[in-house]
Amino acid sequence: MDLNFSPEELAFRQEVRDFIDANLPPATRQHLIEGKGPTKEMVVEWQRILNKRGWAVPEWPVEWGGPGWSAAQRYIFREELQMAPAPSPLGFNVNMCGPVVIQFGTEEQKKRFLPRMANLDDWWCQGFSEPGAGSDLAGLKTRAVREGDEWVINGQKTWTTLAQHADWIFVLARTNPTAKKQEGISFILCDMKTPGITVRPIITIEGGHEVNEVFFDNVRVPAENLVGEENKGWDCAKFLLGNERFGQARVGASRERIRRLKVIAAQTLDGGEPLMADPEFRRQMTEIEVELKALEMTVMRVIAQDMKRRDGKPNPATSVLKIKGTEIQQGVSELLMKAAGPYAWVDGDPDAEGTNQWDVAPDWAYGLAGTYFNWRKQSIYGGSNEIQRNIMAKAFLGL
Amino acid sequence: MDLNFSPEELAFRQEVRDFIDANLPPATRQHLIEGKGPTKEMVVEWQRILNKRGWAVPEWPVEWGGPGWSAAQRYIFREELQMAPAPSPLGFNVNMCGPVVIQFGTEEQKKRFLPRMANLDDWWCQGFSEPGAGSDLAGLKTRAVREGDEWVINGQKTWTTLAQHADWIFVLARTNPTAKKQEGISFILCDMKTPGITVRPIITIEGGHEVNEVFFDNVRVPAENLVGEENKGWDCAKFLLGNERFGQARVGASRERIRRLKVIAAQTLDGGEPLMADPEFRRQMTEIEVELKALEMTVMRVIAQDMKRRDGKPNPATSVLKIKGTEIQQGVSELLMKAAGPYAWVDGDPDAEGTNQWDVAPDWAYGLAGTYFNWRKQSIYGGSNEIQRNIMAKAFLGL
Amino acid sequence: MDFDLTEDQSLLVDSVRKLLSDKYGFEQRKAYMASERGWSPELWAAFADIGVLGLPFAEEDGGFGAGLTDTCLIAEQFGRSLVVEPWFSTVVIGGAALRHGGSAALRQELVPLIAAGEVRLALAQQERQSRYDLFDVATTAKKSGSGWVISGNKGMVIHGDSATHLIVSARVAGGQRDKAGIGLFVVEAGAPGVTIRGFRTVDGQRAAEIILDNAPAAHVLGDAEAGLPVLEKVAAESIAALAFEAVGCMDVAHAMTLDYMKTREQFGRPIGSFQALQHRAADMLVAIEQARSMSFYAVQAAEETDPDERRRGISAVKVQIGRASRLVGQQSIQLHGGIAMTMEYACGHYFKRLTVNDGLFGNADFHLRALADEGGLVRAA
Amino acid sequence: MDFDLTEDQSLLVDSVRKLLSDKYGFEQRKAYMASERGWSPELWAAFADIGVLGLPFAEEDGGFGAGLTDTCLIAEQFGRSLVVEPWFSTVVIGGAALRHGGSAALRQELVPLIAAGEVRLALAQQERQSRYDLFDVATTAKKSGSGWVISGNKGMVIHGDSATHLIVSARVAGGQRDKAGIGLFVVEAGAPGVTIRGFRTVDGQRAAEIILDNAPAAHVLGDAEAGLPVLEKVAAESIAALAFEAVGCMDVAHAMTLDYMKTREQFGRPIGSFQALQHRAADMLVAIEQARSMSFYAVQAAEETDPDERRRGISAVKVQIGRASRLVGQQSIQLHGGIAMTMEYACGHYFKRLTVNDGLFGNADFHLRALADEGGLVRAA
Repeated sequence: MDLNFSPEELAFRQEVRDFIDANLPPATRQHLIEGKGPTKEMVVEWQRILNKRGWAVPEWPVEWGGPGWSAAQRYIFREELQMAPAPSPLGFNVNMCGPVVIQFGTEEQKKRFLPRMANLDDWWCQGFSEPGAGSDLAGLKTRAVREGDEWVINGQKTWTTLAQHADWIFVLARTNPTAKKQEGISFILCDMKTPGITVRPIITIEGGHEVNEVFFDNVRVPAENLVGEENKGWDCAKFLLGNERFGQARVGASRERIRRLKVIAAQTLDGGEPLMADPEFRRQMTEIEVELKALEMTVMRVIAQDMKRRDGKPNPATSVLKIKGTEIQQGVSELLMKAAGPYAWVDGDPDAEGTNQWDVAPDWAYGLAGTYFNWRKQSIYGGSNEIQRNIMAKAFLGL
Repeated sequence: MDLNFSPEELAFRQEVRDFIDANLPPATRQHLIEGKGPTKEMVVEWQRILNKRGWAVPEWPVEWGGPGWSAAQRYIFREELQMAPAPSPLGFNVNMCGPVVIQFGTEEQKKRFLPRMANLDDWWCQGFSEPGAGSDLAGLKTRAVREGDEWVINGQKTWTTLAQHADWIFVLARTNPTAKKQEGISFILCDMKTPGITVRPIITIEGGHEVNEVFFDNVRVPAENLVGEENKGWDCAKFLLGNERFGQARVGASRERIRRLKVIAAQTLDGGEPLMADPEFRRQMTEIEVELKALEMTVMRVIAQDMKRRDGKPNPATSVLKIKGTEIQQGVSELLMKAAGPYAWVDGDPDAEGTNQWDVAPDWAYGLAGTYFNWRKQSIYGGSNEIQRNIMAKAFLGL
Repeated sequence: MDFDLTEDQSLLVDSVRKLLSDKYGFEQRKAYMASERGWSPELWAAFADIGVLGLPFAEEDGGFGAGLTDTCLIAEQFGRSLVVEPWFSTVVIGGAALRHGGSAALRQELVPLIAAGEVRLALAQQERQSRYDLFDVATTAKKSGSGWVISGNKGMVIHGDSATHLIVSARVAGGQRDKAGIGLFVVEAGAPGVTIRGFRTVDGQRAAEIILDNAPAAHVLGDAEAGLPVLEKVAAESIAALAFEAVGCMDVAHAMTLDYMKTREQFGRPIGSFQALQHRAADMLVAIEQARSMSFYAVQAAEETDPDERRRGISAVKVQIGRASRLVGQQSIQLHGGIAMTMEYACGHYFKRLTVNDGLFGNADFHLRALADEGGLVRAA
Repeated sequence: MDFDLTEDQSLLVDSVRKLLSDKYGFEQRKAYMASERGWSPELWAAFADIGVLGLPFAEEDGGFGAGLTDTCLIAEQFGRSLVVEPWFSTVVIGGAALRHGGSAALRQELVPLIAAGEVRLALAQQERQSRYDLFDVATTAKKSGSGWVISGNKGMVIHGDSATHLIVSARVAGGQRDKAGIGLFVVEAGAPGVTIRGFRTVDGQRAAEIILDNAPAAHVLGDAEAGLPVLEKVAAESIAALAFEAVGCMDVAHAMTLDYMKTREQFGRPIGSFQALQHRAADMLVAIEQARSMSFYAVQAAEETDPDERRRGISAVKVQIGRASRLVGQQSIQLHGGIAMTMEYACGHYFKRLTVNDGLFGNADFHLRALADEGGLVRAA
């Protein structure tokens, strides 16, 4: 047993940290420190900087531009980005569609799409969820019918994150309506400019526009845009979802938020003293820090297993990452809101200038309630935490 | 809306309090303050004192010795006993078997059994639970077969509380094995001295002997010991269980334990200061106090409804009493154990002299871990808290 | 002991309920919020008509002489409909300040105008450093001729942008955190030296930042050096009303969740048939019933005459209501899933209001600490 | 990074596992506990045979030179079987004191005897007023000729009634709660002035109260005025082993619960088919996996050389393990129902051990406060 990073891994961490310090645009970093989501421009700019360095697609094989890192290095890289904080390479491109194309796509598809994904020349989005198919993804109803050299797609997707920025969408559509639920589904790529696609914003409870409905009305895409075999799209979906072993743990991101919380709590008065002096506030914060430390070790265990044997054997630790990762993030967002007290309640566009401009309220308080509201989604999406418990009961407990 | 006790009710409370102060044997009170269960002798002595005053059977009609109190008075009486602390009149006699005999029994049964129940001349115990029928009570298997003027009973009961003290047991037995689950059950009274009855102790995890297994091996009891109609015993059982609207709320008992906790926390050092000075300890205690205050008001709501209209309409507040009442009692028992720190861990007979006799450890610490362990039962028995949630989902939520 | 409504209370609640069911659907409310003011003058007039604006004031002052319970019953109904008009700031908060601090002359001047919907009040108490301490006041009041002038910054003044009269806490004497030396002053919104910037709060209500620069006070409420006891009484009554409002919000959020659980299908069955979700819904019911019980206690506690007892009781209320609001708010979202995360669906609005409700006059954490510091509710034997 | 066992570790664990599976069934353990000593000399000899008594000591002292991880792996196995022999007090606690505080001469004298099972140690540290503060010491050590004599009362000395040698914390200088001036002394159990009264603890282990009345110390461990750093190191290593022990207990309690859920039928189906109970069991798994992760961290933290860092890390371990132990212990009882409330069923014994485990060297509440007071784990930006 060896529970530490190797000297090489520690050196790699320093290299990543130095690169970020030297290359991350300061305005982007400041924007993220303030708890705001990065703009499209910030994401694109930073991913191209990473791509130039050869770091935009850590999980991809070397032949398609991957850096050839170990699982530990990939983990370190991701954590350092989150802690900086810096935008992560766009997940839809890098962690979702890219790996599916690499695994299931034709040589031609790879050549056509992968380099543009890596450089964020195309912004991708995910067309999986539907109004009637939430936790029960395979219940989807969007239809794709083959007509000559084209697929004709009709239906509706929802919760499509950042579809408003997207150039392309990867879609799960039913291509055999008579087959069993999972068996008649295909994985198809669509140019968002194709006639018949309509994007309608969904405004979330805090007022933000992150997700969308995407309507398909006789959308015709070339037959060659099918990835993998017809009616085998569920394999792509499973591969895509199973690929994400650490995504929602976000240990680095939570650590960054806790640091922010500590800065704020040192400046904020509570009972005439800094909030940091309140034992109850400290207790709540420390409990989360402890849980986060355990989660970090849990992530390490999964990485170590991955490095040793990629046998795909399910590791119960993996199931913990989603549940605890999201609970921790939600907990920190709640503490940040509570730290701001009444001043968290100013509403408005979180990307606009702070509206507490008269110095009656602290600038940093702005938007913290919105983030708390918005982050309730974390225990819902990506397989709700209830679904995770169902999975655990089946896969690990034999119940 | 009037949320207060009337002046008459307040005067009644004072009367009860004064009576307890004047008549409760001091040794009994001290025994209970130290967190020990009352001995059989203490229970009998005190119930006879109450009976002499006409207060042993608050829920019974006046003709059978009840005091004719309102629901509010009954509540006040029960609370004052718990807070004293004093033993409550024996529930098996007074709240369980007695009301069933009053409701379903023959005149002869009433005359024969009720006065002795009230005076605790007979100690009763409850023969409901069986090894295979826990939460699913109606799944019981004990058989009673009519042979001439007798019932012949065979089977096994379990979790029979204080059967070792009992003179009589009231038994649910299956008298029609072919009928539907609830429909072939009868309610039968058995003298514990009847040949064929064997009582075997169950020692619980803290080492105490409170519950027993009771075996019936061709136990012959007179036919006249059937209460109500043959095969209608489930009505008696439902009546008995439904009768208990407040029993597990035990607001007075929890308040008494919190008082005790405060006395202890004022004497105990933690970090060189009294434990009461620790914000975290105070927080945990205060959270329970707040929940208890809400529970007290919830009890009041149920009482007020009972006083206004005994329409038997289910009140969602009732469902809260079991869940919150037991959670609070368990919470206080845990705080008491934690207050004692390592000194809670001395094992032994909790009714014996304290073994911390060298003054190395405080006397009061003795037995607190045992009570914590033992009180885990509270969320299990009387319809586990999970069963309560099932009931709520069905009865009030329509799910 | 009787927890049922009196006949008068039933009539009052029915009239409010009818008005809200006609005029306060989700889409109607959205329109009120989208208007420039952020609330509806039409509804405000209707509130005046049915008498809920003059409700808690003495009849001799021009009010309807109703008790705190009646006010709380309205708060519960307003919670059920997430009313955004400045009723709470005017009638509950401002009304309490006026009743407990105002002279007879001032009451007789203002109450008829409040009852008629012409005067609206807001309490300007919060300061940047004060957080939840009512006595932490840096804003100053200085004698000027026969009156007072006020200077300082006030934040998060609920409905401060629509008030005609501001009730301002200001320090007449002592240090910033002294309990003595605080006065409550009535400052007209249009007075010189008053600058008001309104904004929307995350729960769809309005609030304002207010800068006072030698603004003249029109009146002082009671003893100019002993305003804190009045402020504490105001907080206590407001907290009782907030408790009822929260119960109203929780009831609706829970009911919406149950409806959704009965109709939404996943894996071929209504999600309400899944036991894990049923138990969650049952836990919400437990929390709501305990909160409802505590809201009844809140009325008792707010009317307690001993200030220490009152403070303890009111803190307990805040703790219980805050805990329940959090659980019910969060779980109503979670059990719905994505749909409740959208602005177009009502459930999230209840969640947001419950979140803000918890923070008004000190959140559950604050009151738990306060109560624990004062020795809790149960006296040691 | 590698969380797998080395080949040596696997062999060690296998040999322990085999011994325990042969000799430590539930009924066998009951017999050991029922004996006069409360534990089994036969097993003690067997532990000596397979080398777990001399495990952590340096080879040059007569031990096997194993690391803390190896000790922890044994603790996990011993947790799985609820071993009641004085291994933890002798090898983990006493062993750490000897390794970190003992002179070479003392180590070479005692270690071979410990490894052979002839010497057993116990740490007499707890006092009535000290609670969880290692530095709160009223017991005194006074110079007497060339040595020391110790006077004072020590409570809850784990396995104090079977120890041949007591390691006693005593004050040489300073006030009762001063961090300096504390010495660690070895006192032979049979020395004059030593009175020992053993008793059983609620988890079926043994402990003792010990009164020292001018008892002569056979040795002093290190600097007689600077024993606290050694004591802290002892606590840190003990806490790491306790973390592994707890994980072992939790694993078994969880597995028993799952087995029961699969076989126990209610309402005509196995209770494990009820989703609400499935989710509870899943939550237990989450807690156990997080605890397991934290136990790995515990080894890192205990070996940290900077004492402040070590203290913070070890406190975090205690918090996480304590929280998990409580949840898993309580829920394993609850999901079983009544059966687990009985002495005859093993599950309750795991619950009791987990409860006591949490309290050893400070419970989760204590360490959470300590960690929070020291600024937590994450450094502010």
